[in-house]
Amino acid sequence: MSSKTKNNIVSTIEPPVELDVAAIRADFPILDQKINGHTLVYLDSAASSQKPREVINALLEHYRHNHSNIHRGLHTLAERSTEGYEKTRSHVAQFIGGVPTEEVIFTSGATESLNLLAYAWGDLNVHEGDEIVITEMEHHANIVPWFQLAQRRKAILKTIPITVCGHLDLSNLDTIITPRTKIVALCHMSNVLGTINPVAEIAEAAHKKGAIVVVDAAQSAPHTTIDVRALGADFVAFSSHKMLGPTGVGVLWGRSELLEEMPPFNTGGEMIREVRFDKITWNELPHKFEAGTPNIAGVIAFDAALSYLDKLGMYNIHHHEMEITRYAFERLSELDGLEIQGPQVVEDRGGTISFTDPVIHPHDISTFLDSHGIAIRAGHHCAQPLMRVMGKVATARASCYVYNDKSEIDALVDCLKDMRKYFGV
Amino acid sequence: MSSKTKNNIVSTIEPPVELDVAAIRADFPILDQKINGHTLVYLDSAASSQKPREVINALLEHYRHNHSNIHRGLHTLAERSTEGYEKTRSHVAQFIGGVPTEEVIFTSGATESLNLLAYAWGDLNVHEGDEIVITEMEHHANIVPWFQLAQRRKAILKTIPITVCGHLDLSNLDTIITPRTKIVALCHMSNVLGTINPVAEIAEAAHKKGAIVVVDAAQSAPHTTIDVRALGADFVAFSSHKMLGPTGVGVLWGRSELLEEMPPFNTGGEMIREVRFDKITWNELPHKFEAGTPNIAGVIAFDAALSYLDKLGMYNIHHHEMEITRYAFERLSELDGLEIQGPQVVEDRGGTISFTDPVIHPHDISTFLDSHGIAIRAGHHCAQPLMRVMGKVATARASCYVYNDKSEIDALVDCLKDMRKYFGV
Amino acid sequence: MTSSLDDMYREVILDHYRSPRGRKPLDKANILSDGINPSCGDEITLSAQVNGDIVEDIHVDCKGCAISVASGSMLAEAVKGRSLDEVRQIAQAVRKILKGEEDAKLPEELEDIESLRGVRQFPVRVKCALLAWVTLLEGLDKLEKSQTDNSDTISTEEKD
Amino acid sequence: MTSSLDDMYREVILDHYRSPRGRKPLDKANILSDGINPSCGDEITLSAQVNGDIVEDIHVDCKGCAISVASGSMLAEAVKGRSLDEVRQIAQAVRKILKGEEDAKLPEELEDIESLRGVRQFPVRVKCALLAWVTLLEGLDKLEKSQTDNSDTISTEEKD
Ligand SMILES: Cc1ncc(COP(=O)(O)O)c(C=O)c1O
Ligand SMILES: Cc1ncc(COP(=O)(O)O)c(C=O)c1O
Repeated sequence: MSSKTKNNIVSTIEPPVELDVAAIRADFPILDQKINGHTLVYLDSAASSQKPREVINALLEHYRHNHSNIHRGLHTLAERSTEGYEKTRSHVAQFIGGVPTEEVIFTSGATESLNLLAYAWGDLNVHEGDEIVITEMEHHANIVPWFQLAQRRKAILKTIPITVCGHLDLSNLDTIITPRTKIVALCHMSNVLGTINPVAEIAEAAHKKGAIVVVDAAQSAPHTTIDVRALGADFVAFSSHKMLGPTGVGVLWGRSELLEEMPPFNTGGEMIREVRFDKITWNELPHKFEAGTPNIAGVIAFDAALSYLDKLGMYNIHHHEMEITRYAFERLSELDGLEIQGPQVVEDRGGTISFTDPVIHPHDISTFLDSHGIAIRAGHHCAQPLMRVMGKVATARASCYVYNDKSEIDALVDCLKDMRKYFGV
Repeated sequence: MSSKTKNNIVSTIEPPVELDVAAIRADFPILDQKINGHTLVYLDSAASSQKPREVINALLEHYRHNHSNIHRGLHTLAERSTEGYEKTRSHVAQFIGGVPTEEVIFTSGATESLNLLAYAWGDLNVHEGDEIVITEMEHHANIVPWFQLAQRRKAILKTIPITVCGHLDLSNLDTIITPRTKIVALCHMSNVLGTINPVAEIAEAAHKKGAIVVVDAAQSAPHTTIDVRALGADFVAFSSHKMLGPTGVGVLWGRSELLEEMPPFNTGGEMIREVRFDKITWNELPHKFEAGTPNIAGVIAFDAALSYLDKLGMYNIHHHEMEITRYAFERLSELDGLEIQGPQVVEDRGGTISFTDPVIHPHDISTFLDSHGIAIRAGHHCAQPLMRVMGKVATARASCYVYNDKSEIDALVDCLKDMRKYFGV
Repeated sequence: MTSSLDDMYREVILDHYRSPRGRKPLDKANILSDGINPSCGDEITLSAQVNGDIVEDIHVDCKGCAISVASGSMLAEAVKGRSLDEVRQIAQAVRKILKGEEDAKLPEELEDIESLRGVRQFPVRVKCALLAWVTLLEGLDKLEKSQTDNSDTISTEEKD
Repeated sequence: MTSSLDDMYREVILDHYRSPRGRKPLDKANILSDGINPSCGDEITLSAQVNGDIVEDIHVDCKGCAISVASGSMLAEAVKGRSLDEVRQIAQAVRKILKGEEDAKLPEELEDIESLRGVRQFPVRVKCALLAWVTLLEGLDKLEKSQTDNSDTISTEEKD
């Protein structure tokens, strides 16, 4: 915990502590296996990360000793489960910069967080002719809910374009964000380009025009220090499964003033104060937005994931990934014609590297690599509009995390060379 | 699997096989512990069930060997995860009576399933002046989404009343369900009264008037054989965590004709076919309704829960619980003035027993029992309107499952007797 | 019998529970406040007759568990005859006690109420113990608001 | 090199991939069908010139992986010069082969296409192999519909 606090405050002056990758790898049981006869090289963490023993054990511990439904129960197991669940909430509140606990809402994932917003804040506040601004580099999760909202409310969906280097082009921001803009929704880090966006700068521009700022932190929360207030965000969404935690758990953080005025989204048990057939009143924050039995075990185990990240230190993690990215850039340049998307300067980006071969299709790259134990992703990465802007049908994407090291980049590059021989193109 | 099929077909003529509770208990690690110095007696399965080793191990196995994001991946781990996830879908399809696989939609729980319906089917089909019929014995999850829908669409929410014995009063069904009725939503089994409702009969009446039938099977799916077609349902919702599976997983089953015509609910990755900034097309069923990264591990482990239930046989489980309920009724009658809610005939109900003491409040009952290791629930059980109809503020609720036996009913009754002495009332 | 159970259900609490004070309905009331505990269904109706600055009589009707009934009963006993300021201070002190703030102080003659401290070991039950006091504080706020509200003094009596 | 990789990327598939057939655009076409594989972004545009009952020429433009390109190339080679009925039968047989139905039969001279069987070991890639054939079947359906549709014969050529 202390390392986290330290990083938040003095991150830019203290030198990073190097991650002990060998020790970390020993905490991830899944990495110790052969795939198609080769040691697994997992370079697909941007899609979903692996889980350390601590997280798996927390799930186990919950189901072996403590499981019960939460909040409503007066018995020991219910108290243990409730306490564990609420402990994670406090931890998340601290992890994202020290916000009030009741501003942290658990969802089933970043996608649901963004949908909740589009329905509950959007339908209340967006009217005919209003504008919603997103960017060209968004994941479908941060496009489709806004597209649908725009359709429902007869609003206009606008986009901030990107430059050829894969940065947001802010030169016309003033004409894109206007007094009619109600929402500016953008990713903190692109899941294709790796770009880290200047959220605070854009937030300032948005707030000047009276818009709220929704930050999709699905790719940044796992890899960098997040301080939601410093980002200037009004709402932030992210997923547990990309940051060492279990699947089926997400977070929506929002400023309580905004959350208070919003109607609930999903409704049912837990989120009510009183139900009559003619009148229903809502529970207080955060429960108003958590209808029904949540992913109790998942939320409880998410705490262990956050502790693991705290222990390593987000600043150190980011630095580690910059180092690997730098090395990957160097080694990938040995492959003639291989094209890397997104910023070429590692300081501007995370460790997610999309690339294309001039001839070999990303699917074939992925299948070939997999036959050598190397897991990467290939396709449109749920960012079809970005693909179209980039003029690509698909890309191959290698993404690294705390358990990856440079030797795995070597394995990747060597295998790509073999691949070219294999396909003879 | 074979036992399941057998039970579905010849359940009413073959005698049930008695459950070997001692062997079953050995499969549930959580039961082997002391609470406040006493062996845990878990009688709160209606809130959430415990998990057998097989389910816990499936989670473990997934995270230790197979985890990856699904559907989009071309590598070995992605294939394993996808295969596991889709295997559960097929299993669910079979478990609920053999429906087409694409009619099974995974959600985060019964609550989300019902919300999905209220938004996606409801907003499309319910118009001003239309009627939505629910019953007086619904859980908030099957009230509030319909209440909200009625508000949004200026529709009318009507209720089927209950009799003093805790059955639905169908005497005026003809005037309650009218040609203006669009939706009849009801629970298959009440989470307070234990009542098993004559869903097929009501469904027939509803269909005659052109309404669709939504069945909340959250309490029945864990305890009885479910054949969604035989129930006459158009949609059915239930939760994994109440039927030996992990938290954060639910099912919505729907007839494909209806699902096809519905717009999606949550939107984002996976559920699209093509995304352009000016036009979006949806993926096919069931993916249209599964936006974003789902609870992969949870869904995969849910398969193990279904297998465990298959192995025991739903018919045998129901019979086991009837036996325990019969015994509980007998023993609880030793307590003067103790009032049991719901049907007194065990054939009409499941093993969920709500009761009140003439003097001691359910909270005090629960706290006292807990101090003796006995976990029951106390409160309104997310059914405040039913409480009001029953004239109760709260009830104590003991609910049994496959791992409970009669000796635990003895423990309960003995402890209730001690309680009366303790409070001296 | 575990000791923590006896910690919560102390003899004085059980005594208040078995014979709650303040159960006589009032003819007139100028504080009227309802409280519910949505998570468990406890309901309380609290009415008080204030004369000048003094709470002359109070009626507490609580449908709830031993803890909420006893807490309401202690409240009835504690506030009768006290000034509005004193009452507010006491209610705030009880709230602090139940939230675990050690420095909260009560008048000596109200040491019965101290016995509610045992409830803190049962986090879910803290709400039960709080209900009466929070409802009282809301009633006091309403009274104050209606008194400072120049436009139209709301007579809470009429609500009956 | 694992054997299953070579199972999928058989020499004949790599050959079609390296030099795909049917890449020459047509001047006229009365079948025009687009297909995409949303899960991975493969895109195909297929146009064919049908004269009477015979597919005289076909153009397959596929942006995709080795499997979808090879599959499209095999398709181009296989259907040219055949009757609409034959073409439909072949496309349906390929679909069956890719779905693992053992009894699906292809004309002997089309045994190249049999090499696609290896793709079945890679479930996610089956869609890639299917894309061209499904797009073709859709095109055939459209053509048939426009022909049986008495009201107004849609000339798919005009779509260009
Ligand atoms: C009858 C009934 N319906 C719906 C629900 C809601 O289920 P969940 O909380 O798992 O979404 C419950 C469980 O509490 C229930 O008992
Ligand atoms: C940038 C970005 N936003 C949103 C999401 C959606 O996250 P999830 O699928 O966990 O809901 C993802 C993950 O795929 C992502 O990379």
